[in-house]
Amino acid sequence: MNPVNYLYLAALLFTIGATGVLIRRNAIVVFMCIELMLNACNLAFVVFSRMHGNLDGQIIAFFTMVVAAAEVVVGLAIIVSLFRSRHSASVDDASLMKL
Amino acid sequence: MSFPLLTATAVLPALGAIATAAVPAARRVAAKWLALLVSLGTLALAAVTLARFDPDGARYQLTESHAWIPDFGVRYQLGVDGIGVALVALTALLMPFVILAGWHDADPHETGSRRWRPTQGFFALILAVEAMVIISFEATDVFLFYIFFEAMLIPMYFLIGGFGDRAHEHGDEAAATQRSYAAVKFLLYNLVGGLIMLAAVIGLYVVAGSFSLQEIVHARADGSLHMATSTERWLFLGFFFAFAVKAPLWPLHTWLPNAMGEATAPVAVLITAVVDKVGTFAMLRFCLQLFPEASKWATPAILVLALISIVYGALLAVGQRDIKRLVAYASISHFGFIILGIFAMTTQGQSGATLYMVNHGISTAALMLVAGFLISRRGSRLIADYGGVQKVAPVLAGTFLIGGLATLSLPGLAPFVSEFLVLVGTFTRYPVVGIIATFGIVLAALYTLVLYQRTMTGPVKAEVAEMPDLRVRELLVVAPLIALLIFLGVYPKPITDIVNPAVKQTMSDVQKKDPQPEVEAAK
Amino acid sequence: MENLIALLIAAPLLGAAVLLCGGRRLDAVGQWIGTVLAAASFVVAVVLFADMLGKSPEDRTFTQHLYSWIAVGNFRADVGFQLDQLSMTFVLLITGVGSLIHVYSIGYMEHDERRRRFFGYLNLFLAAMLLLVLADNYLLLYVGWEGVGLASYLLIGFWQHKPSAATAAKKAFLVNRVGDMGLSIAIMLMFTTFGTFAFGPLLGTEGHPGIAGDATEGKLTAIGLMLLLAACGKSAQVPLQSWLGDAMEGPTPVSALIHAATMVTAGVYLIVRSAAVFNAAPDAQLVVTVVGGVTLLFGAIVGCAKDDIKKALAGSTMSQIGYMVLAAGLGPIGYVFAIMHLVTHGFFKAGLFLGAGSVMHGMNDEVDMRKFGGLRKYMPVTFVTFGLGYLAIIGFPGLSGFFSKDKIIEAAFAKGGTEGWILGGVALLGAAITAYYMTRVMIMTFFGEKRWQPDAEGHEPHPHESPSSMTIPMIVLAFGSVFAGGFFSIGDRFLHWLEPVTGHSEGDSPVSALTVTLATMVLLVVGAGIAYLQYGRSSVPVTAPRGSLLTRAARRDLYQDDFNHVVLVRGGEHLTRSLVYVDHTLVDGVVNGTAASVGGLSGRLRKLQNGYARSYAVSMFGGAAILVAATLLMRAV
Amino acid sequence: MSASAVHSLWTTAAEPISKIDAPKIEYAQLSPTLIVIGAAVVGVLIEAFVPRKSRYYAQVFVAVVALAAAFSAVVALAASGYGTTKAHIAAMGAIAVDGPALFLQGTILLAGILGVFTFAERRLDPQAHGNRVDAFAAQASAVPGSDTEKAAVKAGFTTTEVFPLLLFAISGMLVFPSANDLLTLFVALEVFSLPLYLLCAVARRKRLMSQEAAVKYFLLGAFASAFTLFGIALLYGYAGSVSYATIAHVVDGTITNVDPALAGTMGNDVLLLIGTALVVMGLLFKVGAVPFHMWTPDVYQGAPTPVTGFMAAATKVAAFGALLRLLYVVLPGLRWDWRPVMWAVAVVTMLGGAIVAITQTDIKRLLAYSSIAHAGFILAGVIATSPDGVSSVLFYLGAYSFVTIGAFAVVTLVRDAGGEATHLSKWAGLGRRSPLVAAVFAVFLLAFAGIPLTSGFAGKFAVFKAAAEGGAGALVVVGVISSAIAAFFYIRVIVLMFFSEPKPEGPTVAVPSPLTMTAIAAGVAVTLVLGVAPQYFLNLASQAGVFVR
Repeated sequence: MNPVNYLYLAALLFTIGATGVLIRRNAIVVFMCIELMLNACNLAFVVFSRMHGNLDGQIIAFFTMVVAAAEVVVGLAIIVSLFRSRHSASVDDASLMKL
Repeated sequence: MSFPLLTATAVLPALGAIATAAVPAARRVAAKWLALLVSLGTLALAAVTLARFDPDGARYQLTESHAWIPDFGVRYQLGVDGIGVALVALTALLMPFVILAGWHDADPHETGSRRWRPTQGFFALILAVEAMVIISFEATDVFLFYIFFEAMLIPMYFLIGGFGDRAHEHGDEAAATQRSYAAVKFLLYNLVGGLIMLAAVIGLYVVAGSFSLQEIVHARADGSLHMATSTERWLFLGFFFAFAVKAPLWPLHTWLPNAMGEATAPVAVLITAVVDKVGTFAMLRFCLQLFPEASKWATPAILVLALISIVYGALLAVGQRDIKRLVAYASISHFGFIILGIFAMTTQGQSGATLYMVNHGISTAALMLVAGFLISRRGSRLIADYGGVQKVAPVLAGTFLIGGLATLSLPGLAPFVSEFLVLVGTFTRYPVVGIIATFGIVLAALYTLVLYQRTMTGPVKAEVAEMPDLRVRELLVVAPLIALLIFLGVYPKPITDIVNPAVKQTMSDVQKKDPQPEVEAAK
Repeated sequence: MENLIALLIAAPLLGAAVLLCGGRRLDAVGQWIGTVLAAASFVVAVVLFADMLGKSPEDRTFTQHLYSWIAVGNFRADVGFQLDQLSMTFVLLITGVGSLIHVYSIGYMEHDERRRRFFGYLNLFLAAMLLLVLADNYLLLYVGWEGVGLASYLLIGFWQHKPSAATAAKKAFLVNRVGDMGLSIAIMLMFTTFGTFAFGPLLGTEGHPGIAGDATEGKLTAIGLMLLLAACGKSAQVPLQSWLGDAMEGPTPVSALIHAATMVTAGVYLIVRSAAVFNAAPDAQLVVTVVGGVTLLFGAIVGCAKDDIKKALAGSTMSQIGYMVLAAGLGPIGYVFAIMHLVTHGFFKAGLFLGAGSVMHGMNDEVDMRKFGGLRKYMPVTFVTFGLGYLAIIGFPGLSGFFSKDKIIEAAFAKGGTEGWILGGVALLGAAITAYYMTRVMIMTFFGEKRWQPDAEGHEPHPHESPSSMTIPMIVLAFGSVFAGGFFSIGDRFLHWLEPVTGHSEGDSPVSALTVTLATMVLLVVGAGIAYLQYGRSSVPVTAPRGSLLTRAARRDLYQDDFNHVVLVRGGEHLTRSLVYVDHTLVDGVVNGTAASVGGLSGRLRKLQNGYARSYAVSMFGGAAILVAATLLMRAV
Repeated sequence: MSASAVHSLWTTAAEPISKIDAPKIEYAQLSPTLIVIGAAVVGVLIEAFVPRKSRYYAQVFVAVVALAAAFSAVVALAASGYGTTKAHIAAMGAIAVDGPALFLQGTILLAGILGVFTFAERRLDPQAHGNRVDAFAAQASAVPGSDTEKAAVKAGFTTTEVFPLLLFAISGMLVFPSANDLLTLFVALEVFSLPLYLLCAVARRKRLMSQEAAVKYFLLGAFASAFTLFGIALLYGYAGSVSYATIAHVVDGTITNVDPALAGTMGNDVLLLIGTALVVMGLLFKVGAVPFHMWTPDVYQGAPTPVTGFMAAATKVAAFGALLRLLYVVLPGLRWDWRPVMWAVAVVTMLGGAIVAITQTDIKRLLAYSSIAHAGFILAGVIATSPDGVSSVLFYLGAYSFVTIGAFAVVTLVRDAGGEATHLSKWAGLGRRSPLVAAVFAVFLLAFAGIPLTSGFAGKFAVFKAAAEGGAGALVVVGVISSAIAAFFYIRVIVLMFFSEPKPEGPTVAVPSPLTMTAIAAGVAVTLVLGVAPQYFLNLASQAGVFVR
């Protein structure tokens, strides 16, 4: 079948992730949505790598995973500390600073 | 290479400013004297410059030129023509009087921190302004001019906002807010003008590839640099806008009354007698020389605005209740005359305008400083608070009257010569405009005499009954100015001789000739 | 010899400088310095006069060039003097009468602590007035012109603590400024038309006609009218006459010198001096005569109704100058007589004012004639001198006024045509009215029973003759009033003296000189008679009766002042007030408005920053979408 | 797709194994980055092994030495001509060593040094239980207000980890503008972003705000980087490679697309354009351009002020460097597509930043918005697409970063009971209380406002000139208008400091240690020098104005 369809899938996933970021309140979920977007990117890389017939894309995918992992570490740290001090992981509660 | 006289004239006050600012808090009197000496030194240098200047010599003299910012095509390029040198002299001349008049204006009135040194700041700022004004009169590089044209706003801004009349200094919060409003208004107005000019300056560079006034003028003259009509007009407008704000020309004038009203008298003099002159000077030097065609194109509109300024300013002066604001509006009217003279594009008009800048500087200084002395005695700027002063302080009243008569340009006093030249110059080319402008002299008489009558004559008001007459320091300020007014009124030749050649040059730049007398034309 | 001319001006100028800058230490001797310097100037004048008489009529024009004043392009104004017969006449009048009045003032101002300044101003006036008549070009004349204006401003308002005085002074200056506008425009016109405004080239000198005639008549008419406007301002002619009455707020010597003898006649000088221009602009001349005629009657009528002795005299001054202007408007027929009447008027009007001053001096500065009466017993010298002045002004045969005024009336008829008849008639009528109001003044002041009563503080005024320092000048002037006219007219001395400058031509009068004289006599008697019946026979009420409509109008200067007040003053106030409003709300409002709107926009945009991370994300997402769309669009188009 | 093709894919994957040779890395030329990374690692080790008392000193020492060394390395490279003649691609095409890279690295390192100084400042906060403390939480992990925290404070703990974090961030920033392929770009992006997220979270006072700032910054940052990554994917799909050179070649057609089939199926320009847009968006997020700016005010306000200062200066430098390289090296062929878009962005950024700033009441937020406006000005220079444009942007970045660090350093000095007094109302009459500090801050504000004789004016003039010469005259006009608007709020602060009466309960000005003093002094010095005699640095910038590709 035509690999282009995988691209459509990737795009779809990316959009889903983005939408999730926009609509979900819970910081963790938001964060997961971002991870979803990253993975959509990975899919795209792999598909393109497949199309171009070179390995760069696949290698990049690995890099992405590593980066994503790092983000998880940092991100969770921050979110957890916020959760502990506020007893809520809602991104909307964190709105001391505005205007 | 010879001694860089022009640089020295600007650098001396600059250094003086730094030195004055550095004087420790306790020694504020020393700071005053230091400032005074520096200003006198500058005056001496300016005098030398004037002496060295040869009216029949090259157009720009005592020139200096050094590379500064090649990447921007900017050179440190100085040089004075007759107009420039006259105004440099004026600036240097007025400063000692300004400083002397403001001797006590900045004595600290409330306890700030140990390091709070208003007096030092006041005089340092004045000297800084002097330095910047002088260099902008000397700059023959557009960028260099622009730099200081803009930079001088900052010290002025602090002078206006930071130091008010002693009258209001008793913790009067309202006055403080008014003052900072005036200061901000001053700065924003001029900053906007300056920034629009910045766009034009950049545009000029893009078109001309150089900032050197002479280069551009020559290039335009020999046709090697061609400007599209529309481009030239846009650039002209960009420049003119900034100068019109500074000048100030109706309807961009509203900052002046606030600024002059709130500032102390010496600072007000600084604004109207010195800083604003940069605007009119720049019209003459930059607008006309860089964009002759556009200048001619814009002339009708500008003449109308100038006329409005003359009449409108005078009428508003009549309607003022506040002495300083009255003088401010009078100045607006006078700047109308200056601009009229510049854009009448006749020898008489432009020489008259230049002369006008000098004379207006002196006469306003005289009137405003005396007014300042008056205000400092009574602690009010309202005309209504005075009356019968001449009975208790005849000398003060007398000097005030002479200042006023100069303002209404009474023949025999300096301003008459310039005003009449401007009128004649305008009349020869635009009779109707000339006649309308002539109404200005009636209105001038009106606001001056009304002011004098309400403040100085009539029964003595109780509040002024104890008013002391002018002190020695104050006489030292006023007397020389008055002497100068009379001298230049009777014998303006020294200045006209210097100015005329420069004006002839400008006239040839814009390719305009004086109209012939009809009788000869008929022959 | 020529070099003495500058000295004429220098002397009083020095006096002014010394007295005004000298400070209190000169208070004691101030009056002497002033008087001596004025007299010195007079002496110089006499010397020059003698020298001039020694020369033949053709080369009686002295010139002295000091230095080049303003030189820009082809605009050249020099400081130089031209002393010819015309100027000489004025110089003698000014310095002579001036000196006398200095002497008079010594007595009159004796008790004023600001006396030093008063004499300073007087000297300043002399200097300016002399500059006015000696200048050899119009711009320098302008300096003198405004100079006398300044002096008169200072002197009218000399008692500044009186608001009325201050106001009067301001008014005088302002009205004059309007006239000055005319003068400056005239000068500009001359410059654009001829390229010069110096008397020599423009008006020509003996033998060399000037270029004045070369221009189109339209231009010359314009110049003429502008000069007339100037003259109206300075000489208190309709419509700029309103200031003269108020000017009487000044000390009486001032009224005598400035507002009777010299300054107010400057307008006549200007017109006669510019003869070359007017001769070539008949329309302008016509206007001049009309103005003269109107003012003549106007002043006379006003003079009839005033109870303030000085104001009455002021009205008469106005009307007498009306005569001169009228004469000057007649052209070569009238110039000489205008000047002649000017000189004789200088004598008797100055005399009359000094007399009035003397009366006031004796009456605690009372000016209301209704509170005088029967003073002839108390101050005989004043009575006699005043009386002589009176006879002179009404044109009693043989006295100065008789000669000079008759000539003018004749000349008016000689103008010929209907104009001639009208002008002549007006002049005659004027003579009658003059006789009326002067008789009125005379009777109310010196005859009848005494009507004065205690003033506010209850001081009973006890009239007394003034000191000799005051009476002597009055006597001298009286002599002038009596003999000057005869001396001038016998053998047309004055005519021959002035003719080289002004030129002269005999018009063809439809009526003989004799008829005119007789007519004048008759009208004179009628006028005086009516006055006698009104005030001599019946007693004068101390408080003025309501009077007829005309009387009331005349009391209020024929409502001309009220007109000015309503139209100019009130209108001006409204204009300025509304403009102040405009400036604040409109011009400034636009600026503040822009600032405010930017601020408001800021406030609204600020709300977008609501602190919710997700809404930030939305903006990012939207931004990304737009970015992508735009990029694609760029390619599409 | 045919089976053989699939097969070929596998086999080609196998064959080159024998041919793989060890990558050739020019360590010398990468030394600046390597030194900093190394130091960062050392820093981590210090945290692990050095006793708590002496950690602070060790960390500061290491950081300063490393950054200084790295800077001298940069200078050495530049001196030996890597900026101009010897400029080339290093590390197998991953890193470009050329003028812009070195110039920006130098700037970042200097900013880093000053940053370290402000980080290390321990005189401002009152001593806690006899221990000098800095701007960072005693124990970031402890819940605010909890006993743990109190204990930590009592024990005099300090978060010395900030130094290695800072170094990591710097190392990422060093790579970012010199990255020569999209992958390196992305990695560098994350490498300098993640530490910054953490640094934002560790304020000693107002910890809730600090944490909130961190969360916002983190989520939005990650969100943005996801977009970037997707863009990279698309570009890769378009060009079949992530190396700038290759993409550029494909864009201008010297290499035809590797897979015509792909082009056939989806019209590869679409890939290119969307990809470009997304990558650019990621970078615009980092520079804080409208409409990707909304994180800026909150994060600037919440983060510990030293961090804010460093972030505001260095991040902008790095991000603009990357943006320049991307647009000038990769996409010059696409100029006509991205220029109009950038125009729009620049305009809204300049105006938006300036306008919203007017009504701010918190000095840090004010500076945040001003930084947005400045991003707009710099974009004007970017759009010039000419060597002048590059050098003007470089100069502007250099000038701007010092002013920013200096300004925020001053902000740290003005304090009251609750720590830094950042609300504008508290700054009233500062000029009366401590004229010197007020004057210094006024200088910075004037520089921000672009008043002549300050570096701000020189920079502004440079970029506007470049823009005008690049035919963006209209942009210049918008620029001056927004400068005028911006001037208003800078002036407002000056008015507040000098012309309004001091409040009795107003804040005090803490006397800082030489560290902060150095930072401020450096800021002032650079501001004035670049204002009066900018020529030398302009030369530097214009020499450094050429990218290698």
